[in-house]
Amino acid sequence: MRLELTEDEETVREVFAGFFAQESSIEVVRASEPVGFDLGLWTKLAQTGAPGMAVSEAAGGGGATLADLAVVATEAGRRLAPVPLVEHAVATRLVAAAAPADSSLGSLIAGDQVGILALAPAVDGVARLVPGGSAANVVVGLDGDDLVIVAGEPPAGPANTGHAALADRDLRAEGRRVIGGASHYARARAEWQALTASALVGLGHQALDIGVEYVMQRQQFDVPVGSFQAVQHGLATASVDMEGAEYLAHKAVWALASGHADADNMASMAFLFAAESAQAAAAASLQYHGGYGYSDEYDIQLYFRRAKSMTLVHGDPGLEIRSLADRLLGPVGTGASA
Amino acid sequence: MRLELTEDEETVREVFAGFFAQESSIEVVRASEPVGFDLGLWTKLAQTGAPGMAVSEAAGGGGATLADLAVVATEAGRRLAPVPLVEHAVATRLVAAAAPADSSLGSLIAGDQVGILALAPAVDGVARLVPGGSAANVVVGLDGDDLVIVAGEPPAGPANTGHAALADRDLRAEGRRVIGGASHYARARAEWQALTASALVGLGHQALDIGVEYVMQRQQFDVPVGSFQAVQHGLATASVDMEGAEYLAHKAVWALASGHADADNMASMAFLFAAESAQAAAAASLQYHGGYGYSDEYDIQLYFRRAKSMTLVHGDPGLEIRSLADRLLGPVGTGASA
Amino acid sequence: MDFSYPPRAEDFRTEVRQFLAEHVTPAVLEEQHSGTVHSWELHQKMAAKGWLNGAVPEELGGGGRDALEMSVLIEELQLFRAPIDAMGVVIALASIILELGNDFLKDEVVPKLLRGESLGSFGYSEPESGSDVAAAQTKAVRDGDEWVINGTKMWTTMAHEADYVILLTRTNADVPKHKGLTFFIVPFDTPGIEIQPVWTMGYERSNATFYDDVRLDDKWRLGDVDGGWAVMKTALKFERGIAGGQFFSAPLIEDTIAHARRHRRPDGSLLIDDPVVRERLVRAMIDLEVCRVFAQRVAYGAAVGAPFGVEGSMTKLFASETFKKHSNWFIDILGVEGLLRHGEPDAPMGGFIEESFRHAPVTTIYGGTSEINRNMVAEGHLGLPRAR
Amino acid sequence: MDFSYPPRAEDFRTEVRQFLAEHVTPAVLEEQHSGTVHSWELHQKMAAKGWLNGAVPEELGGGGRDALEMSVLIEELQLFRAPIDAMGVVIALASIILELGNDFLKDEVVPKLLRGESLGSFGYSEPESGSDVAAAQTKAVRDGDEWVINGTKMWTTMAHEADYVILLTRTNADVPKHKGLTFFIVPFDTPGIEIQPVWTMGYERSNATFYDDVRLDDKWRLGDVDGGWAVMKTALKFERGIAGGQFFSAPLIEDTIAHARRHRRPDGSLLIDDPVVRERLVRAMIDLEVCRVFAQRVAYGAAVGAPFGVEGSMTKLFASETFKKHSNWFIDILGVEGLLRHGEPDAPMGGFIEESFRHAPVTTIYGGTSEINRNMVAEGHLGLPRAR
Repeated sequence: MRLELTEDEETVREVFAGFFAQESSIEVVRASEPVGFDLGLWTKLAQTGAPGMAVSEAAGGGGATLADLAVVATEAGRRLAPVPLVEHAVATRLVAAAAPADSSLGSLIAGDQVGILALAPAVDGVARLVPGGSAANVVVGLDGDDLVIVAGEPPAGPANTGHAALADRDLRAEGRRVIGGASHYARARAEWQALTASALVGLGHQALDIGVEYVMQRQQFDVPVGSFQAVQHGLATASVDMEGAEYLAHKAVWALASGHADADNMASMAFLFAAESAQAAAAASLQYHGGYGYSDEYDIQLYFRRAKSMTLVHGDPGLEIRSLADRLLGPVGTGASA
Repeated sequence: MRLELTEDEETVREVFAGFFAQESSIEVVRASEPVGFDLGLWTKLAQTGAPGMAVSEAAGGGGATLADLAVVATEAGRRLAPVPLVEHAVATRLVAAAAPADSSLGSLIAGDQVGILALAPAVDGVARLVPGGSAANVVVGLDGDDLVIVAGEPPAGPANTGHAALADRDLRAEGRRVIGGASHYARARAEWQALTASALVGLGHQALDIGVEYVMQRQQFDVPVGSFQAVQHGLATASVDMEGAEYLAHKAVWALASGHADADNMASMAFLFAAESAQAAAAASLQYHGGYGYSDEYDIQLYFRRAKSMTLVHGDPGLEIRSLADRLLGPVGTGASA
Repeated sequence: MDFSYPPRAEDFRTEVRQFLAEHVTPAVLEEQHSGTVHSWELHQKMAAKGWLNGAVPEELGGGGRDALEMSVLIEELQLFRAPIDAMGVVIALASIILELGNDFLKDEVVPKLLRGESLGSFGYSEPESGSDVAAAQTKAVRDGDEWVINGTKMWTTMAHEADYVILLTRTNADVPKHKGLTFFIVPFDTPGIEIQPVWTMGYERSNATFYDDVRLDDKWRLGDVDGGWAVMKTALKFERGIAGGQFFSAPLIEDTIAHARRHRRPDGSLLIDDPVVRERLVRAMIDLEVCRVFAQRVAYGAAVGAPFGVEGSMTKLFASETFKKHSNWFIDILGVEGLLRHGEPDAPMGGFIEESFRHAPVTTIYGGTSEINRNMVAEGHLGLPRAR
Repeated sequence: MDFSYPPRAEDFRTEVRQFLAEHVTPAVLEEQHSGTVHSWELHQKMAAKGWLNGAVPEELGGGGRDALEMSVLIEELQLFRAPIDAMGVVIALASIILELGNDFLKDEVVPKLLRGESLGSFGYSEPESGSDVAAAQTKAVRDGDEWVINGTKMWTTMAHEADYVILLTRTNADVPKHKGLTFFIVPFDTPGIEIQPVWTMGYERSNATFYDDVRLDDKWRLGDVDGGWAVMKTALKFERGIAGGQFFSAPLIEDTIAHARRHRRPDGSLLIDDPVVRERLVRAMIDLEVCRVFAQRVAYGAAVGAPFGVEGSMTKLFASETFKKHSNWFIDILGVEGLLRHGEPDAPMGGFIEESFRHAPVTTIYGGTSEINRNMVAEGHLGLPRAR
């Protein structure tokens, strides 16, 4: 048991905390709107090795662990980095595992191409509103029983709540290769959930930090807003949830990395809990900003919007709860026999 | 439009506020445990005319309105009166409407017998855990398509959360009469919901009054507990909900009395909202009592327990929400055509 | 109790509905997406109907629509998704001036407002004072018959379309803060005023307004010198009758149901048949019913001249908090398509639910935050001591 | 991070499970319904296994079970629904004495506690001081080598079965309240002590204890005169390792699922197939998973000797608040039968869910209310100023 970062992870954290603070400043984040993708940031990130860091060295990757990657995802989430890092890393690991000989792998590992994972199976060959879809050249997704990979120029995506780089992607485009089946896909999806939970943990913590800083500096009735107990309790409640979300995300990553039998459920739980907690943290922090929280000028609204879009790219959370219920309780209609 | 009590209603309110404060003191309430029924209190209540007050004068009743009755129910709820007043009044109105010639009507109106309504249809002729079941001589309920009335000695009931006078009742006992059908029953059930909402309004308001009094008197950290903003906001939130519950209950009573097309839904809504709000009010008030709230010696725990039992005698609120959804949205499977 | 509306109000409701069905056109609705939540066309048509004038109490020279009728108007406007904020400010401003203003202000300002020619703007908040409104620092200094005003106001929404702002200023810094305030009605065309847009998460435009040696004749003063706090109380009283927002959830629920009846889940089932979705819809419909009785109670209180209490705080608190909750529930139900904004062809219900999600957070902030309203309920309704 | 337990802890878990499966008999469970949440039989068997002694840190002379093993023990006890409170007090009390006590207390009291012969009781709260524990007024006045104690303590749970109480007294009224406190270990058989039962909504018995000219030799003093606040901090540190309650929701969820698999709704459908019920079960299972990582983190922090922070407050706050929420959800799902109490033949799952509903409210109060814990998180974790 070890419930703290290893020295190596701590080093990764420091490096990428610095990287994203510098390169994904709030000005960069704002400048990326409404597209939700900053190619310059991506290029710099590729230079750090992050896109392929969690692919084995044997396959040409950085040989880092999933936990290292989660640490990077958290720092990216903290700075709302307008790059589909989690999607890319998960897709790249998937290709490395399912089709190590695929021609795309090298450029994905290097970050020369942006790859993403379609989170829902395609309908009539089209994957709908894929996160990173308006940024990626390579898409991995499920079309029927086939796990396929396709390449192509990213289309422009629709305007949306959190300026996410969403777009529909055609999984039957020319050059498509079948690289595996549903089991690889399920694993990649679970990794996406756990890593997105990590990113939401970064987002939620930062939203609270922003809120705490604001309420300490803002004076009303001749005292800091942060000295009002109602404000304190609202922030405290949110921060306890974020703390739980953080450790649950770590546990999901550990479960996936160590082959825990329950890892997929853990990833689902971590995602659902982090999503709700980060949204609530951002909403509380926004509320305690008063009117300024609602103004474009202040940053907290960016966190509020992205918390929602990072959640909804996965679909209605109610459907994930339903799916989790089937796994934890058995499908409907099997109750009496279970 | 008139959103205040009439002078007559105000008089009724004052009279019964006084009556229950006097006759259903907290000592009386406690002494009625665990049976949940005080025959002495019932006898005194019968002398006021309350049991038959809302039956027309033509039928031998007091000729009061449903709104008058609701006012009385609120005052009874405020003092946790251990008598099945709402159940009796609803059952008596039902008999008067469906079978004015029934031999039981006179004694029900006079309160010489205690009558109740089984809230769920009987299964194999038995109505399960009927509120007032361990107190009543007369039970009205639905057995198949038949609305039936039976008389009999009340059995002892099971020990339960809120010391409610619950018991199973046999609707096929000797002497049973069929007095109507499902439509009479539905109306009576809606009246029960609206009047129980009124009773829960009294309960919730009093729970808050008890809480406010406690936190003003109780000092911690050299100030009244009630001067802490977190406590203030918890009580304020609960009191806003109670205020809404109060007017929604009034509206449901008005809708039933005035034959509003939506009256049944209104009664269901009023019941659900009052139940949740009263439970939350009692829970908040208990919490701000600290350890004393949990001790038998203080009264707030009585309110906490009874708020739950007044709700659950109607069954899982989730089922009522489901039924309301069918009425408001159309049954499942009819969505596309509606 | 009797929750029915008097025949006059019901007749008025019918009239309003007919009018709105005709005049709240797709173009009027589309116009809101500019960020300026106002339609001059609709506003002037309503003025022509006498409805702005109607909102002003008869004894103040208004058209004598009572509070119930006005609540009907506000309710129907919200159900039709028409803009209401600018109209609300006009009515409040006219009423305040008619009750407390001098003859000059009554003659000069009120007719323009009520004829639908001019809009107003609230100048209470400042960069450093929001909830603590009495801490206003915008200075007004007397200079003969004139006042010289310097300072900055925040959240002067509609200023860029309006002719007047009702300005809270500090005229005495040597007394407790509530006792050194004075109000002015300031025409925006007075030299020295600058208006800068403040854009918001809801894509609505508000403004910051800057006052740099703005010189104003004393006739523009509203109420006594240093008597601003009394004016503020009157202002709050008039907001009671016309405050909107109680029915924000109504069109949201309506749209969600309409979408759920048509939209199928990946497994082919209709959204409306999902029991979890149904539960949330029912809970929202109950909350809306509570908003309805709260709003009706406020209107009734105003109609019978009941003393001004905390009903307005309760109504606003409940309606805005539940609206925020509902908007969060319902955008989730839409899944990833819920993120799509107005203008995107696949946006469910034209993006209205998504817009509600972005708009809802401000409703628990503006016009008194939920925290301030809970303070008011704790003090004014429960009799608890002032927390600070 | 690595969430796996070391082999020693896993082996211990296996041993504990085997033991509990054998010894947490129906009779032991039934015994709790007396209101005294304790089983002497089970307690002494655990003492015989060396587990009480094991909980005491090795450097203090204990059996050297580490914090992870103790957390495993506490977790398993809760999953088996065994009583844990009295055991927790014994371990905390022994540890405090071993760290701060004199030789007399170490020799006289600790062995009896750890052999399972004696129980202890916390004497912190008073009628007028609960959350504000430093406001204790029970007076201890020096008289030669003795102290004379007068006052009243509340919530001295287990006092009627215990031999000792750790008593917080005021020895100096002329200094700030935190600086005039002194602790004593008081044997309950000292003349002048009266114990009165305090019954609760959960049907658990607590006690009020009254101290009337209780004379005590100075050797019973724990820590310095007027140094009570430092002792209190040590006491809190030892509660960190053994505090229970993190898994209250586990048996509740287990029972609800078991009931839902068997129980049919009036329409014939199984409760477990109701999507709304399923959603709540899943949400509760997620919350429980969060409780698990919180608890594990507290145990890990204790095991590696991390500085004592607010993790304990967070864990307790989250676990108790979610337990209260879950118990309210799940009693509702049972419908009217959910009201039936233990002992009634038709009570679902022997009435356990109903009991949880009545018990849950105290868990957000005792051992630091949710309000106090939110204060601690706001100050200690977020760095916000003291609200008062």
